[in-house]
Amino acid sequence: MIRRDGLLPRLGYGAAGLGGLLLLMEAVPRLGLVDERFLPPASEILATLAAQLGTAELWIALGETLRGWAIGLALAFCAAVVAGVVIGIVPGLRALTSSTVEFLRPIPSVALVPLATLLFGPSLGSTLLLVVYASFWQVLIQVLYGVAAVDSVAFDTARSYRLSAWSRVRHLVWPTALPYVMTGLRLAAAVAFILAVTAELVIGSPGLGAEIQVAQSSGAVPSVYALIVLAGLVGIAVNAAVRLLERRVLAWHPAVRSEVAA
Amino acid sequence: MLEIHDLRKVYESPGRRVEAIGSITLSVGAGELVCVVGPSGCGKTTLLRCVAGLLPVSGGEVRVDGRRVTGPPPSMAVVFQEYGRSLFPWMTVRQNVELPLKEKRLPADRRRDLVAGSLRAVGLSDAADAHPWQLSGGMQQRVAIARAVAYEPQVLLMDEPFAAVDAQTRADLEDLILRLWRSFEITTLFVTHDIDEAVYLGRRVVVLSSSPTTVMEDLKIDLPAERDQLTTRSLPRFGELRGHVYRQIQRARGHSEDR
Amino acid sequence: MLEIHDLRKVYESPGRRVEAIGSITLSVGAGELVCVVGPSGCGKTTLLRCVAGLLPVSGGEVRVDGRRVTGPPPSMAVVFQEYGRSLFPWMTVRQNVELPLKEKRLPADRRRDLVAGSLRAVGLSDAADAHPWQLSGGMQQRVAIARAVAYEPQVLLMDEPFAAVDAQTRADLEDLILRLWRSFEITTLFVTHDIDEAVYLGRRVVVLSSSPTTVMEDLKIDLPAERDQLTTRSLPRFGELRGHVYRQIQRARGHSEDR
Amino acid sequence: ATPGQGSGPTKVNAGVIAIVDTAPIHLGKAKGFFTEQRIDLTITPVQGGAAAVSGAVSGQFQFAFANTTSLLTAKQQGLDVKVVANGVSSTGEQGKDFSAVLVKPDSPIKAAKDLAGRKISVNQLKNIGDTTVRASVRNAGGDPSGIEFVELPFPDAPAALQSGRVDAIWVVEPFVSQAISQGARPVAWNFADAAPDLTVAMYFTTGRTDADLTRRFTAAIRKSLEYADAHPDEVREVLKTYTKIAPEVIAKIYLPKWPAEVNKASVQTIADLAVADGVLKEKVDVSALVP
Amino acid sequence: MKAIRLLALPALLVLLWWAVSGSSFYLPSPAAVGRAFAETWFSERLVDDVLPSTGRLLAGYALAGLLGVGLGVPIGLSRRLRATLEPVLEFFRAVPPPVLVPLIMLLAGIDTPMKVLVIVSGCLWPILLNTVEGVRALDEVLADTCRMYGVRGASRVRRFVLRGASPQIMTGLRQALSIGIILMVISEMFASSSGLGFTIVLFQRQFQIAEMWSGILLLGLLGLGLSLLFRRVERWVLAWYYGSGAARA
Ligand SMILES: Nc1ncnc2c1ncn2[C@@H]1O[C@H](COP(=O)(O)OP(=O)(O)OP(=O)(O)O)[C@@H](O)[C@H]1O
Ligand SMILES: Nc1ncnc2c1ncn2[C@@H]1O[C@H](COP(=O)(O)OP(=O)(O)OP(=O)(O)O)[C@@H](O)[C@H]1O
Ligand SMILES: [Mg+2]
Ligand SMILES: [Mg+2]
Repeated sequence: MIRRDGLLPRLGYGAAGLGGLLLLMEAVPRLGLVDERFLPPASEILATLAAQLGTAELWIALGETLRGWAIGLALAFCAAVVAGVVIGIVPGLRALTSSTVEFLRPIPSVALVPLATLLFGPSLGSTLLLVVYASFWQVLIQVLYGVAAVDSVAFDTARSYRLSAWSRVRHLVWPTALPYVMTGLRLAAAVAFILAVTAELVIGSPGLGAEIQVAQSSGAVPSVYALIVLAGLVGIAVNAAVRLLERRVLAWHPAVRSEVAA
Repeated sequence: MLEIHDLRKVYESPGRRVEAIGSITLSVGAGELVCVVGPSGCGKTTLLRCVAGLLPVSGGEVRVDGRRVTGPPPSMAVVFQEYGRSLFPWMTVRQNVELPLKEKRLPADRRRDLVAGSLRAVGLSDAADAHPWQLSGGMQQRVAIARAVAYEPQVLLMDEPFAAVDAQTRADLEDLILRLWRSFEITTLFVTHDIDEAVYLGRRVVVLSSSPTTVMEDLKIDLPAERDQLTTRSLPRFGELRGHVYRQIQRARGHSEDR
Repeated sequence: MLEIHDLRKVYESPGRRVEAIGSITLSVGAGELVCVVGPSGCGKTTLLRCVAGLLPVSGGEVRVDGRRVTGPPPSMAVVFQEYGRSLFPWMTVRQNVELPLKEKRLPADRRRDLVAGSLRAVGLSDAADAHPWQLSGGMQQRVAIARAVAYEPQVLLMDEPFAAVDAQTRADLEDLILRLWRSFEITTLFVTHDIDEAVYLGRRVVVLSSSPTTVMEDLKIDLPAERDQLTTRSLPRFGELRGHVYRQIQRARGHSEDR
Repeated sequence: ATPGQGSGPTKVNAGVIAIVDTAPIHLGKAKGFFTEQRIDLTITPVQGGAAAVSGAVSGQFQFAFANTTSLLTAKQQGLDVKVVANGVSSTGEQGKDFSAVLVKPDSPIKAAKDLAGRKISVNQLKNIGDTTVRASVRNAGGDPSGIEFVELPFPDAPAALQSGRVDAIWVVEPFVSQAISQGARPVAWNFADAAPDLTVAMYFTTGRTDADLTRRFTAAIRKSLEYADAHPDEVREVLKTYTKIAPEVIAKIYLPKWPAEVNKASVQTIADLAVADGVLKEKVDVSALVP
Repeated sequence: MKAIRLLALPALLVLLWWAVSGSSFYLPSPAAVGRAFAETWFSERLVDDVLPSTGRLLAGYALAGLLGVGLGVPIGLSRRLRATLEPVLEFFRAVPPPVLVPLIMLLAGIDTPMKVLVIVSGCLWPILLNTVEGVRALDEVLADTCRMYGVRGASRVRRFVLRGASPQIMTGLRQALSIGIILMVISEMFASSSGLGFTIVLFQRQFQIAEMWSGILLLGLLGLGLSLLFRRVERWVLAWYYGSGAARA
């Protein structure tokens, strides 16, 4: 049997996709579809980015952002998984919490800025509050749906062999929910990153967002886009990492199975 | 050991109401092996699920070991008709079989022995490290059987457990069940479509009518206790019993078509 | 109609390599009914999937109607061993049966007739508006059969299609298949575990060895063309053929245990 | 913590927006004016006046920088804010201020009067921008009531102007110079129009900061303001450290004025205009805000 | 009984809020917020701010739904397409909407289309990702059944792919609903002069804290209302799923 798409061809396709995007970003301003002053061509953005990558400041800022991101994401993920599984399997709890969950979910993190500054000021704490608040729901909803996806025959099997609640969670509920959770993780990773940047942008705690804010209010358009591109690149890297993780933990899943062996 | 009294079950869903079980009264003594046969869709699976405490009954009651069943009773193992869905795809065959044993907190070496023994008994020693979806239908079914066997239950419920295996394997598995049943006196309720199998295995064969289901006949199988694929099956009495059950099922089905 | 030449199939997954089919060469003439038997896990399902063009072969080739199979050929119907998973849970029984007919762009009234006819034939007229998961295992299997029958295929592949139904229903369905096969000359490849069934239905019975699988015997069934559950099965020749096939499967299995 | 005489420097966190207006505090810090007052100053960039006020009220900042209207609004809402020093002032000179209303080069709008009934962008609605732009129009004899203000951050305004999404934009430096160099045409210098030597923004504190620290901070910031006002070249240098404004733009921009004293009359004018325009609900007593 | 279950936790939370409120200017008491709520929203604001915002929200949500499912199905079905587009999509997904807004403004102006696009730019992702994953995880036997019986093309997508992936698509739609509300607020932070989000931000800037909280309360209620509506639809669309035992809930 032949593997149809190995890792390398896959990278090739990805590179082709990104190349296409770059071409588009180069062409749009060059052809005058939008003014070059407001959307510089890709080459200029990349040059600016390259120049900035040479400065320590940028790396420090990126490090700050990633720290807030990582801590916030980890907190939100763990909390949401625990909460989701508990709500999902304890009967009645779902009905009890659903109205509150649905009420709290659409409250934008940015609206919590006053509360965050009140509690923590422009520090990591504020960033964390916003990051955790926003990404928590992403994972929670995915976990809730994932828990609901447990196959009834498999569930009956677990019951008839009298698996304890913990075993059921570990051996049945969790693996079933895992594909949903992985999607949740991917969603939350991006949202956490976005919120980390936004929090810095709005509250002014140091990091990539603060850099963007300063660049924006200085009218340094190429810098702004360079930073945005950097944010995007971080997103690609994070997604690649999650995909890798997924390949390991979901090797048994039909979606991943068909990907590995053609 | 197993008492089923006036069990009734109605499935109700919007736009469809199925009276799956009209009324079943039945008891299985400790260490008895009872086979259940009946036309397709008559409620055998439903009966088994009610006994296993997996399905709330609509009326009547089920008692296992004197206690009324509200949830799955301890040390009962079930082999589901949907064997494929009852295996966890994220675990290997070995892990699937071992999981309930871990739950019983058996020591590791005992677990290893039980798993290896039961997989050998169903002829799957080679496939221990495969995942269920890498196996053929019959192999999956045998994994489910191995899991039940390794569990060393006191009560064993099996729902057409040999439907997906070839004749020879089926005979081997039948003898495996007989052997286990004899050595450990496992109370067994065995649903099958194969009348020969029912007569060969059962001390009693219960024939269900088609729905709304009742017990149409509760037949004592007066064959010698020691059974053997060749000799038992060639006894004239075997042929008689077989023919009798066959006619009963035909009656059961006819009965449904009269409705 | 169906030519299988030196078909080979190896499943490869990280850490596991299964040579499911060693080499199979087999041909089924137009309008012929061939039964395939073999030990559990020998590769029957794999063979069927290769013929259906659902699985890429590792070597050799399959031709249907002279054309090499690379994807599912037109007007071929399959009844899968995993009947439960092959029904669309969001459709009613009727919709499940009707779907392929819609794809064939049959007019609505013709579709209605075909659906009603095939559901009647498998005894499920009452359940037309139920969803598959509201049915018993045997009923689900019959829906899958009804779908294949209604499709009016030229080639019909069936993978243990009667595994989940009771003896009487099974006999009825066997006769249904024989009837259809005779009236429409459907080329049929029929996988079964039931040796009696194979001999009763098949014009030929192909016995597969256990894996790496080859054709162990290709047996012509020299019973009268007109078959009947009572008379055919009681012919002495029937018993002989049956015994022969049984011994062959035993040999096939033994062969695997020698490995 | 209130350090006595001779003990170590007091840690102070100041919430300050990173724009041209706040150059003095950065310059003063660099010059050591705060260290002289035994203040260990941390400058935290904030996004705007509201964030600065919340930060100060919640105790994150001992001092912060916010524009006049934001402070008036905060005061009116009963927040405990108190001005300690001037922040930034208009130059008062037409054509040479750091804030202007710009239009496209070929726009039919020739003067402030023509802005009546147009769509004008401001960075925040109901703030100093719309109040002063209205004042410009009114002073020029137009009727400001029909103006449609939309909110657009300064950086995005020039693009919106160019693509014709708005008729005019109000921006401050460096966007004034940038847009003018790209062909935009100023039609009103709204800060200069609103009041002579308008106090645009101020440094403030809250009641919880102790008097001695306030006194020392005030001294330091006043010194910084005076120094900055007197040394525009050093201001242009310090801009390169905390903003990302391109050097060629820095060389050209109009710097604001940084007098040490708050022009209370101009603050009162803004307060009155704000009430007239409905930005503030009722008259504010400016003396309570600016001691 | 159902009402009790629905209201027990919220009641508890309000009590908690009551206990801690008043300690700070930024945390007014429930009573103050309730009063502000009545004064603020039962007025012409309902028509001038809330309704247009909700309209944009629904438009953006619907567009994101179409786009997410429309893109997700082919991406989920084709491994090559997935490999090609994933990095690009991940790139845009990681860009914070607030910094994306200027770009969208360049392309779509500053009026309603821009705001709708901003909403789309946020809602799209959960729908797209879930659709892709749902399509990838379709049952193999069903896929084979389709191939055998010649169920192809549009019919395959409609009758098999969309239905089979619908549990996961619904998860995405559910996620997107609340994200849509959040993005509605963010979109109105730019180039606006009205709208629910704008009003909340304005209250915040003008230190009308009770009013601001009442706006947040309204957002929550809006989310709650929409999600109740959503659940209705979901129960209907996924009736087979919850009935079949493919899912247990
Ligand atoms: N979940 C369900 N919802 C509604 N009706 C159901 C459900 N499960 C089973 N039924 C109905 O109950 C009846 C009995 O089903 P059951 O599965 O017990 O039959 P069975 O005897 O096991 O049949 P088989 O031999 O075909 O497996 C059938 O008519 C079936 O349609
Ligand atoms: N997806 C798969 N990946 C790896 N191995 C597989 C896969 N499917 C089947 N096999 C292996 O191929 C062999 C043949 O399987 P197949 O399903 O064709 O058997 P079968 O003859 O249909 O058996 P049964 O009668 O039990 O259904 C088995 O050993 C099985 O383990
Ligand atoms: Mg059954
Ligand atoms: Mg098979």
